[in-house]
Amino acid sequence: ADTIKLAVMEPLSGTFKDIGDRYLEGVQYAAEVLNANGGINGQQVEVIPVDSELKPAIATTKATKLILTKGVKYFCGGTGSSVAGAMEVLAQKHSLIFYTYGMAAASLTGEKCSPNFFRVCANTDTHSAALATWVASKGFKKVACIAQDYSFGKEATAGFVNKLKELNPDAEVVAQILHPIGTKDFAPYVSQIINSGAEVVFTSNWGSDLTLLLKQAKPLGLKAKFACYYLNDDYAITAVSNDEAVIGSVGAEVYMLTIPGTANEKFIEGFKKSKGYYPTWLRGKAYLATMMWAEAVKKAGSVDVDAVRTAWEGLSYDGLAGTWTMRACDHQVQQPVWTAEVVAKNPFFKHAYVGPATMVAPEKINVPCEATGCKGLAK
Amino acid sequence: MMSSGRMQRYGLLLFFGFGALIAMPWVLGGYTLRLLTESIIFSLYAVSYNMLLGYAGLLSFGHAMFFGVGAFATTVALEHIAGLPLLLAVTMATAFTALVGLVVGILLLRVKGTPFALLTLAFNALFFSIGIKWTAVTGGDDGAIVNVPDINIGLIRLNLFDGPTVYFVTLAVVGSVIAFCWYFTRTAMGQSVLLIRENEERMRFLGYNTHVSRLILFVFSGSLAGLAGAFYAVLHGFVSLDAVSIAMTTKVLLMTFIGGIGHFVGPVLGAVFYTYFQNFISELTDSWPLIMGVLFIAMVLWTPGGLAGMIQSAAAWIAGRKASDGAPAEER
Amino acid sequence: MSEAFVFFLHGLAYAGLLFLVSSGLTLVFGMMNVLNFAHAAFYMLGAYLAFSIMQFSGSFLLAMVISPLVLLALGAIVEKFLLRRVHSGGHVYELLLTFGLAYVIQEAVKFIWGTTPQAIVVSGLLADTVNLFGVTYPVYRLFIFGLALTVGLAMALILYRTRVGIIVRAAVDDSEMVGALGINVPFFFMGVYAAGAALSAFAGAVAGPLLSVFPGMAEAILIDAFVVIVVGGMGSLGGAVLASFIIGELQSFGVLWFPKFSLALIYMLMALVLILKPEGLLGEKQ
Amino acid sequence: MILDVCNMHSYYGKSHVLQGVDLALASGEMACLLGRNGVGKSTTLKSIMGLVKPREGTIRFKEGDIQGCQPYEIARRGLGYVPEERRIFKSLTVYENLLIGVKKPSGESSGQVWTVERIFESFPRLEERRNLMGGYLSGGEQQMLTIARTLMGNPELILVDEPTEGLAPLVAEAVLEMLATISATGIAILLVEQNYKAALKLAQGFFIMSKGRIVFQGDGKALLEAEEVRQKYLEV
Amino acid sequence: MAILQAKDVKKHFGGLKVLTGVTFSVGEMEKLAIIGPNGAGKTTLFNIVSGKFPATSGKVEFCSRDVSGDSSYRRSRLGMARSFQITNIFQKLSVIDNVLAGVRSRAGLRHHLLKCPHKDRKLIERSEAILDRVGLLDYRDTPAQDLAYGQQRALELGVTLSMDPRLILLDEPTAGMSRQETNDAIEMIQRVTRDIACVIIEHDMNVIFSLADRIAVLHYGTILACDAPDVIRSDQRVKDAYLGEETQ
Ligand SMILES: Nc1ncnc2c1ncn2[C@@H]1O[C@H](COP(=O)(O)OP(=O)(O)OP(=O)(O)O)[C@@H](O)[C@H]1O
Ligand SMILES: Nc1ncnc2c1ncn2[C@@H]1O[C@H](COP(=O)(O)OP(=O)(O)OP(=O)(O)O)[C@@H](O)[C@H]1O
Ligand SMILES: CC(C)C[C@H](N)C(=O)O
Ligand SMILES: [Mg+2]
Ligand SMILES: [Mg+2]
Repeated sequence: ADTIKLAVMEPLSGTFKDIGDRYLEGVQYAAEVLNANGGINGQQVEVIPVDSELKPAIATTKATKLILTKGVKYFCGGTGSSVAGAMEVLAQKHSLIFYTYGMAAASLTGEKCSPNFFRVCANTDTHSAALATWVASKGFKKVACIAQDYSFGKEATAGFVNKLKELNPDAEVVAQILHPIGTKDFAPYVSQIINSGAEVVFTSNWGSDLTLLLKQAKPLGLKAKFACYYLNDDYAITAVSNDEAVIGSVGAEVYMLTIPGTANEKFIEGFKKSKGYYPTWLRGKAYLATMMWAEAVKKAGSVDVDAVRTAWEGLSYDGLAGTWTMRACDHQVQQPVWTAEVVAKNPFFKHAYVGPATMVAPEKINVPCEATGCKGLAK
Repeated sequence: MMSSGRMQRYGLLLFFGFGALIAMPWVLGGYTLRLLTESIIFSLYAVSYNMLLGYAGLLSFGHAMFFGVGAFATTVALEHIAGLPLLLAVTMATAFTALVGLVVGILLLRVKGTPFALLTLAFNALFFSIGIKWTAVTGGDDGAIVNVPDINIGLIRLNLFDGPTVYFVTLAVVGSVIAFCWYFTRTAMGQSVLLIRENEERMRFLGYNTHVSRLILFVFSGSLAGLAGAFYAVLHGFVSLDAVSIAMTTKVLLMTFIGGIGHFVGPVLGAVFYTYFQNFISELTDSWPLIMGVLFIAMVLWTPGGLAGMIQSAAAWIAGRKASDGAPAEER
Repeated sequence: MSEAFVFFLHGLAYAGLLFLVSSGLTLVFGMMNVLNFAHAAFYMLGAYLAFSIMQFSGSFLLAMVISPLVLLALGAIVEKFLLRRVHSGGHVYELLLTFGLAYVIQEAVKFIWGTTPQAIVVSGLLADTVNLFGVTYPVYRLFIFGLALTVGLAMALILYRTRVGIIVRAAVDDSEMVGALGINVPFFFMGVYAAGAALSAFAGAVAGPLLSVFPGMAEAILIDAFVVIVVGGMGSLGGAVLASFIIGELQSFGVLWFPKFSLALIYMLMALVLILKPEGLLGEKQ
Repeated sequence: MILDVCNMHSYYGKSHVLQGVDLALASGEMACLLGRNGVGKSTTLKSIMGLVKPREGTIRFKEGDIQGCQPYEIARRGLGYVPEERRIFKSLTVYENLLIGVKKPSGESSGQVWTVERIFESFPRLEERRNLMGGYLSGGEQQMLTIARTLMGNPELILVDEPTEGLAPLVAEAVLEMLATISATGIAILLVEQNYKAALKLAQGFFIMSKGRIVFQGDGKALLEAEEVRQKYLEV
Repeated sequence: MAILQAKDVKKHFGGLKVLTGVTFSVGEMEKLAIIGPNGAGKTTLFNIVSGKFPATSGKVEFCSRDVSGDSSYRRSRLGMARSFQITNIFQKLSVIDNVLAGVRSRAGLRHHLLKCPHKDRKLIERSEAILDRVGLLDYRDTPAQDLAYGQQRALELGVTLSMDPRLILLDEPTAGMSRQETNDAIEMIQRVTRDIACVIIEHDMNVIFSLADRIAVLHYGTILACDAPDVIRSDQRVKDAYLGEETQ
């Protein structure tokens, strides 16, 4: 039988190559596992890496080529909301499915929701809500927020602030800072946070904006802990290269190495054996999302896009990070988000890394479908 | 002056070239046709860039600001004005870009040479950061979907989602604008620009207001880039900040240069070559920018005339004589 | 009061970094009239080399010295075998060449070191803090400022107290004539370009511990360096000093006073300078 | 002989401009090279200086072969060049233009070393313009500066190309006198001049060029006597 | 009736007072020569008259119209043309294209977006007529940079004439020419300026005395004397300041 082609749209060259590579590795491992077990409905999965260059026009051009020449119907990607936006247009036009395991902008399943688009990861609302839950549970009173000055950063901050107000009305947001993407010197911002007297700092920063913030804050005398979107990442922690600057801070994500359970242990072992490194951060996310997609295809019993869409809607998948359920009304998966503090000693790395993960249940962080702004998915 | 025999040869060439372009949708596959459509759009973009670089001697590192403005203006116009015909939206976007070009030109043309190059780069960065912040227009980092309406000509409705249709519309509109650009280089205005590059002081003493000439050219070139941007938005049905990024400027620079500055057809060749070649090598290796970079450096070092220059000298070699085209516009 | 002082210090440190980064660019532009687009790539290469040397030897001092020396050699090679060949074609070709070079170096760096961000970790005194008029401040930031001061002074001495400066400026006007006066012009140009590359690498090595070392670092700094030389006046050393200071402080106090516009402030400054004095604060009229 | 040129051939692209120039100059001598426009006088000077590379012939300076050397090497051996177009550095001040020229005397120093002070003594006009950009100087001022700049290098032989072109009569006279004074300090000069009458008063040796060859060679007296040669190659 | 009048023109460069008050006038069809030592400010005066840069104070009137504030392109449209001390032509263009640039400016075809000057017979014919006048018609399609120096100077004059001016300003038109070439140049200038006014800067007395109706001597920033050639030749002040004794 024919193979099922799955195109992975990631930046495989350029500055964000590292992120793209990691996502791709996760998807590739998923295909490996699936194929080793006889494929999906007897069909092998063929992963086609596509270098999106993080440019929508390039991504869609290449995708068009795959659609027109190879008949590819399934696409996934995790980096760059703009790529997702462009892919949505394409998905409509050619009737195909695009799922993401990394693009977090809430609007993608909100105002911009589309029948051909599935999000199999947390969005800015749920991700922020998980961190807000942690902050509220620790009883912090003074909270500062710092984020990149673009839609993602703003959405993340708004989500966090709203959830925190709800969970702990006593908590006060003493500083709410937006800084340009690619800021090099965080000193003035750090001083502002220090002046505000915050006990904890929320940040949705990623890339160099995360590492530089953490790295520069400590020597300037900031004692507060950070509650971060992406600190569960060995990549960020090695870039900071200062364990003291990260220990005690917390990260949140839908998959972590430290999620308890034998399923996860087995997965980590298998992955390590196959690839030679751990399925940290992005790899695990992409793996799980792809496994869930495979479940949907299995359930549909065919590779027909409409059948898979219908099968996926409402599907539950119990991977290794809790139960994930695909909500039919907006195609946003309902899943737990895990939080974990960074600790010095861990079984994985010599440097500091996240400790035991705590689950924040889906019910606690979900945004009801009516509140997302999604006007329905009728084709 | 062209001899009539030569005229005829050119005419024949044009005729067959045009015929070939018309036949393309039946020859090429859907994807290659799409690449061709994109090449045509980028040809205009590169031709407009060459107006600045090749003709006026202005090296700009900020051409993407016009390209982006054109693209986003089209998007905004289509989104906010209900029932706006597509070509009207494109025209409005082009006009708007011209306006932006006027303001930017007044500011930037106060300096020349390298400072000008540098400032255009800084302005490009400025436009980009405005783009990030002005989410209402650009959709910020997420980009914006373009609601491309059908074109109504009497009884016929043209749906631009269809590959051949968008190809023909692009060919008709963008192609004729490119043709107009060619004519422009021979008009009084086009020639004045060329002379100003040669010797500006003398031109002033010959009664030319050189500042105005340069400004007109800058605005003209900018609005053409805007038009290219508008079609780019239409073709993709989606615009992101990419359209105003410095990478987009880099792209036009590479295209124009690889094709050959100073030759009218150079940028067109460059745009077509770049589009297909990049498509080809990016499939072979992830380090394709390395190859592009090395190719580019090699071109700068050994064949500064670009592809057009290479073809020209090859033709001259075959003809066994030096090509000597009477038109001053073609020399560098 | 002490708040303003802290922000002033932040501004100084950043100004120091900006100056270090733009010094090589200013040198090459001021002397050779070549806008060196490869500048930021050299900066990045310098940082990566420093990182590797640190890993190998553990000495930051060594990294700060050797990395610029390597780039000195590389700069000389680039000038001698590439840039010189396109010189006769005019500035457009020089710009294009350095531009292509930047592209290639950028890719080569990714090829060699990968794309994972790396950190240069300093220890001892440099990693410490000091008490300055009642404010506890990281030594490293002051160190950067000190280095910038030193580099600035050294450049001023060489350019204004020796004949080097005028020789190279004259060579930009008419290099053949300078040759006829008994000066080995190609050697001078090579030296200037190499020195520019070395300065960039030095900036990269020094920036390493404060910022991280990653493939995007070149792009991130390029525009800043360009804004500095536009505002200061292209090729003017004094202009670069002044512009670095103004921009550094503006960045810092901008965050304090106009948090909404901190990025726009820089561009507004640039636009203002352009309108009032297109040649830059201390630039010479064209 | 301080300078000995033998059978020098130079080309611009395909055009064969110098067709075997022979020319010799004794130490401390001032000689004048005459001829109509375009016969190759400037090209001769440029070829000696290495600015144009002769394809054939030998050029010896102070008994050393300088044929094929780079201009800067030739200059360092003690040759100075004052170009016809003056080639002042426009963006440098007068003072800086002089500094560029500074060079240690080659070989055994003949007499006094030229310093900025000494230059300003000889050219007070330049002192007045000391801090003005070279590009703003009037034609005459530029001419003075270009000679002064060459002197700063303490050359043993100067090649001077039409120094009086564009100068007011009085100044032209002054410049030529200036050259005579310089020559008196023991510096050899090879002067290209249109106005042979003026040159007659100064120079010891004369060469007349035509179509890339030296067609006459002799002292002032011989030139005055060679009526026919003058008629044919110099006068209207 | 004066076509050009300068009234008390002053020019200071920073502290340097180059022109301290220059007043002169040029009549219709008159040939005025300006002489003076190097650095006297002759070229500066030309620059002010032609509008390259403004005077510090004073007034320039052209055709009874105050043009002090006008830029150079406006003045040239009014009929004032200048040549340059250093040859200033379009080196890479053909000889005819050099002249055509001025001819079409005169015809108002400067920024026209539709008309092609290369196709306009009338303009081409007019350009050819000018080339004929300066003796370059045979070199019609030669690139300017391939011309001999003397021919380039002739082309410089041709370009100046292409605007069909009423007044031309010539800055050292014979500098660097041999006696023979100079004589040819004088003859040509005489021919082409027969019915227009002309101001000429020269150091070559031979040229001055063959061309000028009147001579103005510029010295230390003012006009020292302005009179007929014979008067100037015998003026002791002029001899001391400029000519020396060597006048032919
Ligand atoms: N750079 C050049 N390229 C091509 N030909 C040149 C170049 N320079 C000079 N020539 C030609 O070479 C010949 C000799 O020129 P050269 O300048 O040596 O003459 P000259 O005797 O100095 O004349 P003049 O008295 O006008 O200065 C001339 O015919 C001239 O046109
Ligand atoms: N832009 C300027 N800034 C300062 N000084 C200047 C400027 N332009 C000219 N000068 C000075 O003004 C004086 C007059 O210069 P100008 O060129 O008018 O002289 P000129 O009479 O044409 O001399 P020549 O006969 O040598 O060409 C000179 O001393 C010159 O140094
Ligand atoms: C890789 C991620 C950190 C990127 C981020 N989620 C975005 O949407 O752009
Ligand atoms: Mg000569
Ligand atoms: Mg003058």
